[in-house]
Amino acid sequence: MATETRTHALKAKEYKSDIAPVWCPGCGHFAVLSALTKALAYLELPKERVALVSGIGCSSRLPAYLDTYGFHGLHGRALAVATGLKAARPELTVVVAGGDGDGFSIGGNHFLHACRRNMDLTYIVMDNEVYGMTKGQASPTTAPEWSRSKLTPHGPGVRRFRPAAIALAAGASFIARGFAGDPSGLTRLIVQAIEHRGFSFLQVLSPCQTFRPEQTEWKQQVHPFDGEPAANDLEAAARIHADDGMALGLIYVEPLPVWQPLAQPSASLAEIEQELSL
Amino acid sequence: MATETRTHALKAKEYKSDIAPVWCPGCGHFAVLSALTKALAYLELPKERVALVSGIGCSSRLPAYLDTYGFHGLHGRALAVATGLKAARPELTVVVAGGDGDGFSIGGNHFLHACRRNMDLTYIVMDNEVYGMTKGQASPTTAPEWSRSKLTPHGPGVRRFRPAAIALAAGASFIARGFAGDPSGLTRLIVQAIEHRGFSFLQVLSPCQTFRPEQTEWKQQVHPFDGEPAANDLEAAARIHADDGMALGLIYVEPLPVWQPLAQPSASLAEIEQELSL
Amino acid sequence: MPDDRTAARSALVSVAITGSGGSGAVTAGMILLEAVGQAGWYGLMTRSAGPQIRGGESAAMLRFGPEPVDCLDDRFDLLVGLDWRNAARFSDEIPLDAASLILTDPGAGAVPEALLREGPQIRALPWKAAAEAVSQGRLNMVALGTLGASVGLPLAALEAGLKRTLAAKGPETVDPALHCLRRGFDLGWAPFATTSAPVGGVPERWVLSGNDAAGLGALRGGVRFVAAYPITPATEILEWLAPRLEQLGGSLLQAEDELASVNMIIGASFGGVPALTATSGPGLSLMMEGLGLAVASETPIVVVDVMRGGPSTGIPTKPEQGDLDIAVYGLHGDAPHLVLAPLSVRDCAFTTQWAVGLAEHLQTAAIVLSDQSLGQSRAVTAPAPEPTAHLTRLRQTKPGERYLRYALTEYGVSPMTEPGIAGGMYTADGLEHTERGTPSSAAADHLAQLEKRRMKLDDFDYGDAWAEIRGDGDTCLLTWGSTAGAAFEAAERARAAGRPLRVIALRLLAPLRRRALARALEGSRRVLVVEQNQSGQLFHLLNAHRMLPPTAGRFARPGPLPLRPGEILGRILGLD
Amino acid sequence: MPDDRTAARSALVSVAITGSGGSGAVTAGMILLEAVGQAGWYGLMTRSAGPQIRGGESAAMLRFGPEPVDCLDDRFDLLVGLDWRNAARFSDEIPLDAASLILTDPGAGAVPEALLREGPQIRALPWKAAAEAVSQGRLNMVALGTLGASVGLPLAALEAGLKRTLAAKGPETVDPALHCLRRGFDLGWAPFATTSAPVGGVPERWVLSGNDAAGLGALRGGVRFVAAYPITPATEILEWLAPRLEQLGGSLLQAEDELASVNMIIGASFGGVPALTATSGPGLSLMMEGLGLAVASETPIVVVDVMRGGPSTGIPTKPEQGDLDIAVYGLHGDAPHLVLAPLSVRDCAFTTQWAVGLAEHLQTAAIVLSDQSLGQSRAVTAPAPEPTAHLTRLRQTKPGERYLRYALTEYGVSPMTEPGIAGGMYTADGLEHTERGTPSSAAADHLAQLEKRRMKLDDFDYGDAWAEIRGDGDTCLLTWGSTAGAAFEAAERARAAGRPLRVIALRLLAPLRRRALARALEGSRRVLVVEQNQSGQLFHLLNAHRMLPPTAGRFARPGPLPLRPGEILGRILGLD
Ligand SMILES: Cc1ncc(C[n+]2csc(CCOP(=O)(O)OP(=O)(O)O)c2C)c(N)n1
Ligand SMILES: Cc1ncc(C[n+]2csc(CCOP(=O)(O)OP(=O)(O)O)c2C)c(N)n1
Ligand code: SF4
Ligand code: SF4
Ligand SMILES: [Mg+2]
Ligand SMILES: [Mg+2]
Repeated sequence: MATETRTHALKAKEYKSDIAPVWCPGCGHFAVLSALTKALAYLELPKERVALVSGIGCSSRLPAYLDTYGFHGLHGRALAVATGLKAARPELTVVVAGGDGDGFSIGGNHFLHACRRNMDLTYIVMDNEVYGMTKGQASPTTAPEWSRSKLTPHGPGVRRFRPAAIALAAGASFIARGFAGDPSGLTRLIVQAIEHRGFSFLQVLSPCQTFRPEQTEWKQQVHPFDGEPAANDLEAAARIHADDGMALGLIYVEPLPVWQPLAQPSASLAEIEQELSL
Repeated sequence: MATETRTHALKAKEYKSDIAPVWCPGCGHFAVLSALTKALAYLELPKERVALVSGIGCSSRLPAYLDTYGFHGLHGRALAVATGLKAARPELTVVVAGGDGDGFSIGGNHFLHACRRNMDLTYIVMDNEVYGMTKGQASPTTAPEWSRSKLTPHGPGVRRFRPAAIALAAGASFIARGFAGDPSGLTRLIVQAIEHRGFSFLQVLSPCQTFRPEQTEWKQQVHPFDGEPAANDLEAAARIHADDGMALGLIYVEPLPVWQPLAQPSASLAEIEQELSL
Repeated sequence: MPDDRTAARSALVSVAITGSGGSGAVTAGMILLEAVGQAGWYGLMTRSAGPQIRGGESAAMLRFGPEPVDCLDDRFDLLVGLDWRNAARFSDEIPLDAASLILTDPGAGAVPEALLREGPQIRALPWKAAAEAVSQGRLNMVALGTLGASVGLPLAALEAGLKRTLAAKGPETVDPALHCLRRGFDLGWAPFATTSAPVGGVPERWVLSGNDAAGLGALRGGVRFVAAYPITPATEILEWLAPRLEQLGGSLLQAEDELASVNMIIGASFGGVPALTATSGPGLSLMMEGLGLAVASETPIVVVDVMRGGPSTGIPTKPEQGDLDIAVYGLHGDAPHLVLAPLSVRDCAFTTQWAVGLAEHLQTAAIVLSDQSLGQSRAVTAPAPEPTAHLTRLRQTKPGERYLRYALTEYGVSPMTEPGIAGGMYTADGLEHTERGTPSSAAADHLAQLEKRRMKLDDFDYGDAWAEIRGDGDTCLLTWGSTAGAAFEAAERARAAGRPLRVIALRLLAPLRRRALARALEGSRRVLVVEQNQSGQLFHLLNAHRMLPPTAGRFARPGPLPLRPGEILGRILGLD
Repeated sequence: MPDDRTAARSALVSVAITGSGGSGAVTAGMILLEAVGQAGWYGLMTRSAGPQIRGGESAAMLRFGPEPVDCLDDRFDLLVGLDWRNAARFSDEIPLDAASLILTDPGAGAVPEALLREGPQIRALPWKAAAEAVSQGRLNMVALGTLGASVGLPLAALEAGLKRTLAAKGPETVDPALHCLRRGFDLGWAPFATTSAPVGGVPERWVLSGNDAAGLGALRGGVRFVAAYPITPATEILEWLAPRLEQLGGSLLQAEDELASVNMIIGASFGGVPALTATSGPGLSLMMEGLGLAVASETPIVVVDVMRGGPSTGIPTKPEQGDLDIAVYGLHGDAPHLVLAPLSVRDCAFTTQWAVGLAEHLQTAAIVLSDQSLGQSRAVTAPAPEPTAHLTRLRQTKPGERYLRYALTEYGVSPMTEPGIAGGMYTADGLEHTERGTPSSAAADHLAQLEKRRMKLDDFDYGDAWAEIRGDGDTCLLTWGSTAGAAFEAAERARAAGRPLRVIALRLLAPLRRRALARALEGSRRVLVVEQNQSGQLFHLLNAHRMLPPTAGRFARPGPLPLRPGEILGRILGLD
């Protein structure tokens, strides 16, 4: 009988389920899974009060690998599921996870509106600049000249989607970038993101071994952000403008109004029915 | 027989169809229609080479009121229809028109990606900070405290969508703001937007007499943008940051790479079939 | 809901009020309907308008009297013309005949030809003058007074209706309106006052639209979270619910689009809170992927589709029963789910509540097919009844050692945990999965889960509410949703004319109840399937499952005009 | 496409190759298939893999010989195990019996129990040693050599197949592979070499997947614009088309989502350019609103749905015919359109081309229901035929004084202008409209336009291609899409066993051809509807239109396993 999971603080690996990931050997997503369990352990969150919501993609497979509640929904719609869940159950810790295709291509509209709404959700995008699960097409964050997908044989030819810039313009109140190759930095950012009250957006550079093997070079290219996190959007804009896309750390955090339903129990159903009566 | 429309330069009103708008008396959208016909006349565009594409909403009714080609499609999908049309027929002048609900709520994802793709389209959003056609709900540009919709009796409670900031972050290469109450300024902006090569985004403050009667005050609140249009995105960001939402004029224009299909006729169908053969 | 109506509908009166934008035709209609309720009668009001958002012509069409009213009549007794600008556009909707009477002020100009074709009488009344005699007086209120008197409504009922309707506008509006009303009343006489006041005091009456009623059904069913995107003609469900959900500790979230709204309610329901959204055809189309997810992940949700004219954007302000196909068949893969349709304005409450209960209990998606003619009509009715069975979610609050979210149980329903319950952790999935929820492409898992999802719906005992059945005889009308009102009345008329007739109005459209329907059809020699669409969607659905006798015929006619009892009666009489 | 096949399928061989990630099982299968083509034979190859994106086990399953092959057999003659890690998961997909032979290297470890149940023979071969003897040698190539010899393929054909398949990898790869191939060939003998080389030289053979073929059909039909969003198992259509569209002066645009892609092709088609998209179930669900717009605005578009296991995300890599319902009925309102299904890998070309022609000619939306088992299988076939009628858009290039875009013509199709044509300006609309295209909610306009859109599809003469009909007799199999191959073969076997059998495989699923089907069914006493889904979607569809005799039965079985001829034969034999 497992009706109480928490008589002692849990170890990180106790947040893992016993299901073996389908990920390719060397995939960056393993590190995200592991950092997430460490963050949950650090925060001493009871497993049953955490819900991981995702879309579809290699990255979106994550929820089943955790021994928390999870929802592996539709491609692009994770933020919507999470929004409904959080609105209905504000006391839960709701973490949303997915890929760059899931979040920035098909899910772009929900990303915009989730940033604006600024509900207390944590959104982790495992960005590998590619659609892994469908075998290697360009995503919005792919460089315009990357020509290894047969769908876009000359490269997508479109400027890259800038997740941090969009999140800022849309109204996110916490913006950070982590790297799968920096597990302790990543764990720290996830902790901060969960602790932040409001919509926390965390982009994680998470290499795709199979379709973007050149991303092993990211190890050499990442570097910490200069200076302190911005505390207002003007500063944040400047930081993001100077950003080469490889800087790691907390970019911006600001306490902004958080949307939450205004439940004001003030009537019974019978009273409501009475209004209909003449 | 009307196989040639252009033996002489057309007058603005010749671009109008004979269909009477369904708009309420005093609706701002009338001014947009009229400015658009003036811009087309000024540019001496043959009617048959112009296509107006829209979604659904009061504003989106516009195409039928012009005597050009038009497509009155689905709520939120105007940019997608226009993108396909322009990709297939690059020589046409394709103008997209719609409302703030159509473009920024349900159509938000296409807005993001159309900005990024930077195709040579002109996008006019008639922003009245409300859903007119469905009788007065909050749109993304509605102030958080506007509480006159029964759907959001305490106001939407969410920070306003900032169209110019999003367009900039997403990669639009032309951003401007006009006002229905300033017809000649608006005409000039439409001309510039159509002339610009790339994705031109033009937000038009277009009051809704019926559901936002207080917008008649906009006349007193608008004012020109200070200084020259920004020519790069850093400057543009600064202008937009300083913006009170009521400044009119061209905000930003920069020549950026325009996405267009790479048609390179180089084989016949028979040759392609030959590849399948052993 | 036993059938205790008499066959005589002659005590009902049909009136219409038309006028151009701002003339107040609809306001007059609303007050009249309230007055009908005050008098203890029943009534129904639908409205129609031109394409303009504001300032266009509009019409209020009412039918009322001492018996329940679930459809408009074939003709109108009275037409009140406040003015005649563009009123011709309503000529299809307001059929008049030689027994009809048009009331108007001569100053309003000539009555349009289109309305005069069948030779109605015209009676001129000095409304304009009467209104001008009152400071801030309005012609529509004078006309309303005359109209009220003509149909035999007590002045007190009219006054009470006026006060209730205009209360929010304050005495500056109410007082002159009352003056006008009385002046108009005094101009009246009572040619149609065949109706009589209820005996033994005024019984409890509700005034509500089908959209209000659907909202009530949602609340009664336990819905405490709604996410939605506005769309005509469903928006009023949301407007009605927003403040009331809050009063009950729930909430409504205006979503960025319908993809978001359907997925939001899935999230809320996963969180243990019964959840619903409302939309119309275009929005429903966008929700199909989400509905499939609810089915596969066994997350209860309800979508109320207030149908309008289709296809595509279609005719947003007019009714049509064109979404049965998409509701039943519009999910990819084999995705069994529930489809229900309310049979009247009042029944929107019952059916929506039942849908919530069934979706919760069977852990699946339910689609409720209301339509514009129910949703945007207002009715004066007796209080709405509730389903007898109290259906709720089968919850697992004390999961054992190894909780199996998708366990293969005897009836196919697996007890469900929710976040917060220790030991009940699982990942809901739209991928095919094992009993535990782990993705699987194994044939055995797929077959087992497909069968579970089919069985739990097919084998459930839905009781009697699957249909409303009235009458007997070897001729049978089979219908669904809003068309039921007109079908019932056609049958009453046929019976009154000595021709026994049975009506089966389906409330549950998926899964269809094979045995119950066969029983209900027993002994019927002629079956006619009646519905308001082009292709005969119910007719084909029933044939698909071989539930109709081979000789069954169909009477399918698209919108935008409502199906009227006389039209259906004509088909019945033509059956031999 | 006349039926010139012999009933004897005994000359066909079935082989499977399995191995864990990186072992090269699929590469060996691809080469084998090419070699089959080089030898002038026909062949089919399907593949299967575990859930991993990379590094998981995989299997190539082939069947080939001197006759056309449109389905896998019930059993396999040969199984080549490159290694056995996780190979047990394929035991359902690779049925073996006592007559089957497993070839393996003893070093690969023990053959999994699950594969040995029916007692196949095992033959040990020293592949590992042979591979190690070649510098850069690979075991899969050695095994391929042995396999090729065992089935009687000439070494030259194998070598040519290898060179064609590996050419892009350069001589560093090709040379050692050739060495290994020859060594393996020398280890072989010919237990299954019953097949013989074609007489009179090698005929023209194509090697292509169903997805390639669909791409070809699109190009042949005139498609010059494609917008799409990747999804398994449809992506290869797009990958095949992207470079080739460009070569023909057209283009492919990777859209941000499926809502965009369907609306983009609507835009392109409005611009006069035939346009198409490809997707699978979840994407199709998202396109339903766009499909309705194409229908209502009469803008030709084609959507190829490569079906996978459903519902919801389902089983993305496996076949199922579960999307017939959504394809036929999934649009809101009454929205008549076209639904077609290819009957074989090769037929993907014909059917897609026909769909494009019909959509263009009838100005509507066409959905083509391919599936994973067609799309991702590769076949060696004769060149694909084309539809006889050349169907194109009825264009109006010289519009008169007052052009009516939606004119009510005799056949319902109205000549269409396009931007650039002076005097032909109009606004396409998804709102109900007049002949001119102006929005209208008038009953007369709605009825006229609904009827026009119905009539132009229902009354069109579709010729003979609506179905493939083979055989005769009073028992009839009715099937559709990819299941046709197995049904045809089941019928051949039944006939060979002295039991005449008719097969009707439907290519056109909407609108159904009532009269032609009735003719084709004439004289059949027993009808069995065969399809690969849970609920019997075709069975219900045909019943819906009363096109089946009341005694017709169904054999509906979901995926993920393919329907096999023997399974169908069993049902036929059980019919009496
Ligand atoms: C509606 C819909 N469209 C397309 C797909 C196919 N699909 C599955 S995952 C995916 C992209 C995944 O890319 P990303 O989100 O970047 O995740 P990654 O696999 O790279 O981690 C796509 C296009 C789908 N499942 N559903
Ligand atoms: C899929 C879908 N959802 C909802 C609607 C209903 N709808 C029609 S117009 C509209 C909003 C219009 O607002 P906006 O775009 O700002 O235009 P305005 O009327 O204010 O000019 C909505 C929600 C629809 N037609 N289709
Ligand atoms: S394909 Fe790429 S993203 Fe997907 S599991 Fe493999 S390495 Fe990771
Ligand atoms: S409702 Fe508002 S936006 Fe619509 S036509 Fe009227 S004034 Fe214009
Ligand atoms: Mg990715
Ligand atoms: Mg608006």
